[in-house]
Amino acid sequence: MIQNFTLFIPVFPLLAFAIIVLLTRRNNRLSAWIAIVGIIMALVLSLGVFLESLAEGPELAQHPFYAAPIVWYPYGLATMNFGWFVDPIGSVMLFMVPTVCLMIFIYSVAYMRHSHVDEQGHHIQEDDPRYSHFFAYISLFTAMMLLLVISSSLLQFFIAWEVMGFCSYALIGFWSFRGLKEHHIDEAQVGRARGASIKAFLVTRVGDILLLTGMILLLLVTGTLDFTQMFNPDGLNNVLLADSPLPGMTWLTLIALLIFGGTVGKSAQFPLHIWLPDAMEGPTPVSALIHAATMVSAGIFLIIRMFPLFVVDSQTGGNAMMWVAIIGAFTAIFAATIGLAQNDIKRVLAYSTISQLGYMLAALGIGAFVAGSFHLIMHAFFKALLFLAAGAVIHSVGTNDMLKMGGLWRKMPITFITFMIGAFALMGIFPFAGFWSKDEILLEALRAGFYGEASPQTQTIRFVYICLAIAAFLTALYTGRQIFLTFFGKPRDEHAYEHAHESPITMWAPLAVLATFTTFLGLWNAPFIGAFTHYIGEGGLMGLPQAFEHTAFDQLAWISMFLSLGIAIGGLIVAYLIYGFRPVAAGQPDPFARLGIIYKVLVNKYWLDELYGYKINLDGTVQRGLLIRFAGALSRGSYWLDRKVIDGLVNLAGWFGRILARLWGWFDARIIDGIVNATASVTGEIAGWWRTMQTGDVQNYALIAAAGAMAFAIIFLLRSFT
Amino acid sequence: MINDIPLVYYLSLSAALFCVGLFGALARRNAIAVLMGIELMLNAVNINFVAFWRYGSVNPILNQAGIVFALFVITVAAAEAAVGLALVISIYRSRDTVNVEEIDLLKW
Amino acid sequence: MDLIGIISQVVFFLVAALTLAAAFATVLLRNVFHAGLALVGTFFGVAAIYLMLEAEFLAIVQVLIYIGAIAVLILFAIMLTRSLMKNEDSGMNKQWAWAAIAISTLFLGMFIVILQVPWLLNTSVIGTDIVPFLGTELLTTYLLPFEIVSVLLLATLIGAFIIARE
Amino acid sequence: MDIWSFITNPFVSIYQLIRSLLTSLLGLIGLSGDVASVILFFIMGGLVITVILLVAPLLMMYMTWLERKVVARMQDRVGPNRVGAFGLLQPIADMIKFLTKEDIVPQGVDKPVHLLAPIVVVIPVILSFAVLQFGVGMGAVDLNLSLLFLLAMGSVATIAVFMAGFGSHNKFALIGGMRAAAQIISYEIPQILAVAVIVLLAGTISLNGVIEKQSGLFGLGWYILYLPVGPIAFFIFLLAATAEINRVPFDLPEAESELVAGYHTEYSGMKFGLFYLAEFLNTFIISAVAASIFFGGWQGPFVQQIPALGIAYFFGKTILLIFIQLWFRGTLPRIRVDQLMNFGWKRLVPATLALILFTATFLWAYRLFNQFLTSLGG
Repeated sequence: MIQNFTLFIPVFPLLAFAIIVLLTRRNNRLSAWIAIVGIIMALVLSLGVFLESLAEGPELAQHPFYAAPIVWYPYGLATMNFGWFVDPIGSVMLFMVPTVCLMIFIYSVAYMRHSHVDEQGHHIQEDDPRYSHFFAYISLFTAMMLLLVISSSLLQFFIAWEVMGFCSYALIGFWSFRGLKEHHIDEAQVGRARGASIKAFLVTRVGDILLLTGMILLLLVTGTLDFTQMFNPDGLNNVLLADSPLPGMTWLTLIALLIFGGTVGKSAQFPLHIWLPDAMEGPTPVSALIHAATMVSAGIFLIIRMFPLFVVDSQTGGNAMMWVAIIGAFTAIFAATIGLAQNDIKRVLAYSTISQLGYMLAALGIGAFVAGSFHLIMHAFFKALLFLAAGAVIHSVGTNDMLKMGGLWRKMPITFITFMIGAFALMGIFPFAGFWSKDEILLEALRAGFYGEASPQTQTIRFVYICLAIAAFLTALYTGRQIFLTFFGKPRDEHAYEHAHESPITMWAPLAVLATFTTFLGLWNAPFIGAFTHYIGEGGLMGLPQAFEHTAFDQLAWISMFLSLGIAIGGLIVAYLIYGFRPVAAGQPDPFARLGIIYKVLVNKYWLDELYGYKINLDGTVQRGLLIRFAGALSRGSYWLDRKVIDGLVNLAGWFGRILARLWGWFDARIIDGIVNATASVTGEIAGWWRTMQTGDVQNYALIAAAGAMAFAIIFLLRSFT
Repeated sequence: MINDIPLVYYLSLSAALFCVGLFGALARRNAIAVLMGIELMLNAVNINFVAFWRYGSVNPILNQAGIVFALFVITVAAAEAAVGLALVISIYRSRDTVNVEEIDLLKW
Repeated sequence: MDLIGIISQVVFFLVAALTLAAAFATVLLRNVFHAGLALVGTFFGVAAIYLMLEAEFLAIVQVLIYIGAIAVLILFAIMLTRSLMKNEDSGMNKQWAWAAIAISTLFLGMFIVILQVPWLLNTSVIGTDIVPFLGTELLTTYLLPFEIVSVLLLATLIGAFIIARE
Repeated sequence: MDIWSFITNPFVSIYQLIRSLLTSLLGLIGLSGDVASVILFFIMGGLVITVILLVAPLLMMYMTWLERKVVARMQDRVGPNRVGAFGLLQPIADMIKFLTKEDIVPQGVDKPVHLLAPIVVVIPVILSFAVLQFGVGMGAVDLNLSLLFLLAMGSVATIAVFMAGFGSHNKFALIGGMRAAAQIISYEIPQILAVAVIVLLAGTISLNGVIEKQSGLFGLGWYILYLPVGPIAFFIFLLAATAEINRVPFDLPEAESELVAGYHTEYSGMKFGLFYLAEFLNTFIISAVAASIFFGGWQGPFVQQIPALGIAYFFGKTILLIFIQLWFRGTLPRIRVDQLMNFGWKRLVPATLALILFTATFLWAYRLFNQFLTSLGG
């Protein structure tokens, strides 16, 4: 029966947001507590729903917890309703999102206290000046993510999606306030934060407009946005198969691609990935919350939610899924290459996030629904762990630059161990979470591309597999580089090293919890257990009754497992050879730089920012990309044309009109007015004569009225007598 | 009783009363007398309402619209008398007359 | 026609004649105070007509409000404007003859209409106390007019007070 | 018709006896049907009217005696004691005096109005007697609107006061008449509203209905005992009614010290006697009405068994209330005109309105509560 309270899950964080903003803004501790209590209550309720749906088992996929009791507004014959829709993957999201969020909230309590040295040389712990705001924002953010997970219709989904977009904007630019100068955040950082938040907002907007277009088309074609009505294979999908205005494309393909456009923006896929690395300007918990665990997951979750559309599309000859796979695979390898050349500890993680999201999309694109979903969940845990651990490092060292770190494992062992667990999971080392999920994706691609029946998609899937394999190697490589640069070798910046210390318990306890999850949760879908596959895959999806195939634990699985483990360890060994065997000394350039032009390309991220985005420089200035500058020039040209040529024509017309009006004015004053005045004076004469009728005597008027009645009486009499 | 007196009697009486009242309203010189004529007219109308209620409605018990109307007319007549007489007294105080023919400020 | 019928008709004609006579007196009497008293007589006659129409409640309300309140008000006003009444030469204004002509034609027209229209009649016996039904109807079907009339009365009270205050 | 009912309910029994006698008599001379019933109606009606016309002056005469005696006692005097025992024949002597006095019509009066006024003042009073319930089944007419009728008759008296005041062409009379009119109109409102409270409680406008509703508590379920509404309504009714009939302390229209005798200054002889009659009968009527609607009228213990007791109860209560009014007269000073108007419009009217609101709300809540209890039970 807990499912009937599903709609209350987002209410608690939302309430926390409202209370903090309206009432307790001035009390930092209380605000933090309210936010944490809100997320705990949401977590309890979510876990109830999760357990209840676990009890339902795979049947839940065809008969999800669904109700849309709140009528928002009617349109046509239908109504737009608010409600909930919980199917197996949704319930797992309900488990993942509040758990990770709770960890991040607890972590933030200490993280948002900055330590700095004042003039007297004392270490001072001080709350961030907008400490309460921070908790309000992340509460709203969490509420919206939960609302998105339980949405019963695409419109509700979109509302939550957009509010999340706003929250990410507010949180990325959290430090973009002038007043923060006295709190030892330099001007460059303020400028960078401001630029990054605007950039994130604008770039994701591109994807959101595509999604909105897709939604509108979907509503136009099918007449509904409600998931239960949409995933009715007999009715709506047939409508969707009609030809769209674009040649050679059905409505289904068009809409699926537009929706995928929303995912590209939100989940930072090529070519709209450019916002995510810059978004690292926000506080680290924000990075963990938004850019690893939840918001970018929302993009993947959108594809998962709309997956029936994609599958039906691919079954009827459309190629939307192929594009998903290609974009995903390309992004996976592309982001991984950039990640190799980054020196900012958080940016490396950001590119790894992009790369891993590409993994998920590639998996979904080749039809490996369960593997993709599983990787989504696992990735959320270990990427949150990595971000939080990196945040702990930054918090204690006071810089983001890996080249200024080194040998930190002695100073902060707990952080080191948890970071290692996360890194191993990311690389895909046995037995951590990432190993199981990544291996499964590779296995599915391998099986479908090289051992399955030949199909039009086979070439694509082979390309995907090769990309993903290379990306796996690169992932191990840059993660290894990160570990060696950060934790091993000799300290390259003695001052920072001296300053470094282990984090307080409120910061490392969440790390420990997440590390535990990262270590053991992968077993959930280990090939010899397969509980996750059973729960998610066996029931299929609503509207797609056929089960997703259970990956057989056969010879090929062993081969793939060793292959992927080999690739990962290979990448790690290469990283050791470059960075671990002979540690980088202070002031020495990155050995990778010897590759010359390739390194330059990677450091500059293929100059994509300069091409069509915004480049945010270290000093906080923002540099517009080529395409944008071109567009600016174009609009300036149009402006000139408008002012000089068109306005000139208009002015000419106006001058001509003025001359004409003067003529008319004379005509009006002399002739027309003359006629009017003549009429008026004649009327005045007549009226002066007639006005004697106005006796001012009420009874006289009444008598005339009575005479009128009398006249009627006479008419009536005459009529009745004749 | 009802059987023995036709509706036409009441209607004729009402018409006569109305005309007498109208004459009073049109021909009297005293403003108060004019008001009295108006009251007569209202009474005539009320007789019509009640007569039609009694003779005209299918179920005089459940459908008492005629009586209700007459009640409202009486109420409005009371209001009208109060305001009208207040006006007359006010005019009398300011102009020292209640002769309608002398109250003609609206004259051309 | 039976005895009760004859008596009813006689009573009706008596009441009607008295009512009309009082009405004429109201309109024609030169002394306004006498006219006012004749008006009271007319009101009584109308109340009797209501009784004959089996509208007892209305008859009593007629007495209570028309005689007890409106007629008293009129007499009051006559008293307050008394001094000029004494040397009034004629009660009628200049247009009285025209009015008489118009009105008699009007009456003739109405009378012919009354006689010509084939009225649908329902002379069923009521035989029950209708006041409870009236009360129910006033506060259900006619609730809105009832409230509006109440507001009207309040407005009148205030308005009359303000007009006559100086 | 047995002897027991004849003893316990004598007047009604006599009425029925006469009626049946007449019916059989008419049957004997061969009349039947409509003609017989019409004749019977007229004869019985005439009989009842005669009785009322006889009873009313008698009541008035002995009320004058009572007043003189009571006020004399209050003023430490003896009162009439020469004509008959305790002066009991004094009223008869007074009546003879009135009847034999010269009928003066002063010069310059508006003659028809002057002559009609005393008649008009008496008619509504006598009419009011028609609906009073003197005992069990002892009312001339059991009108279903009798309370309203009584109020309407009370308001007609104003016209007569006007006629008297205006027809006399006398300044005192005119001022008295205007005062009376203003006073009656003002105090009519709280009076009607106070009665409306009882109508709300009883759910009927019939006087007999109101009396029968008070049969609870062994014949003592009087509305005055309905706390707190009953006593307040009674108090307001008594004040307003006293003002309505121009009695002390509200006797401004005939204030001897200011206006000689108010609107009946110019009257003498039997015409004055009629004004006097109307005033005393009005006192009786409002006392009777108050007794009926607040003190249960003829209700009392054992009335069901012995209906004749009802008459005693009714007159007992009425005379008690009359005594209260005489007590007012003996003890209270007259109030000023502005005080009178202020008190009426600014105190009594709002108070009664509030009372009605309270009563209606309470009844509504009570009904809801009853429904709630019923729904619990069923």
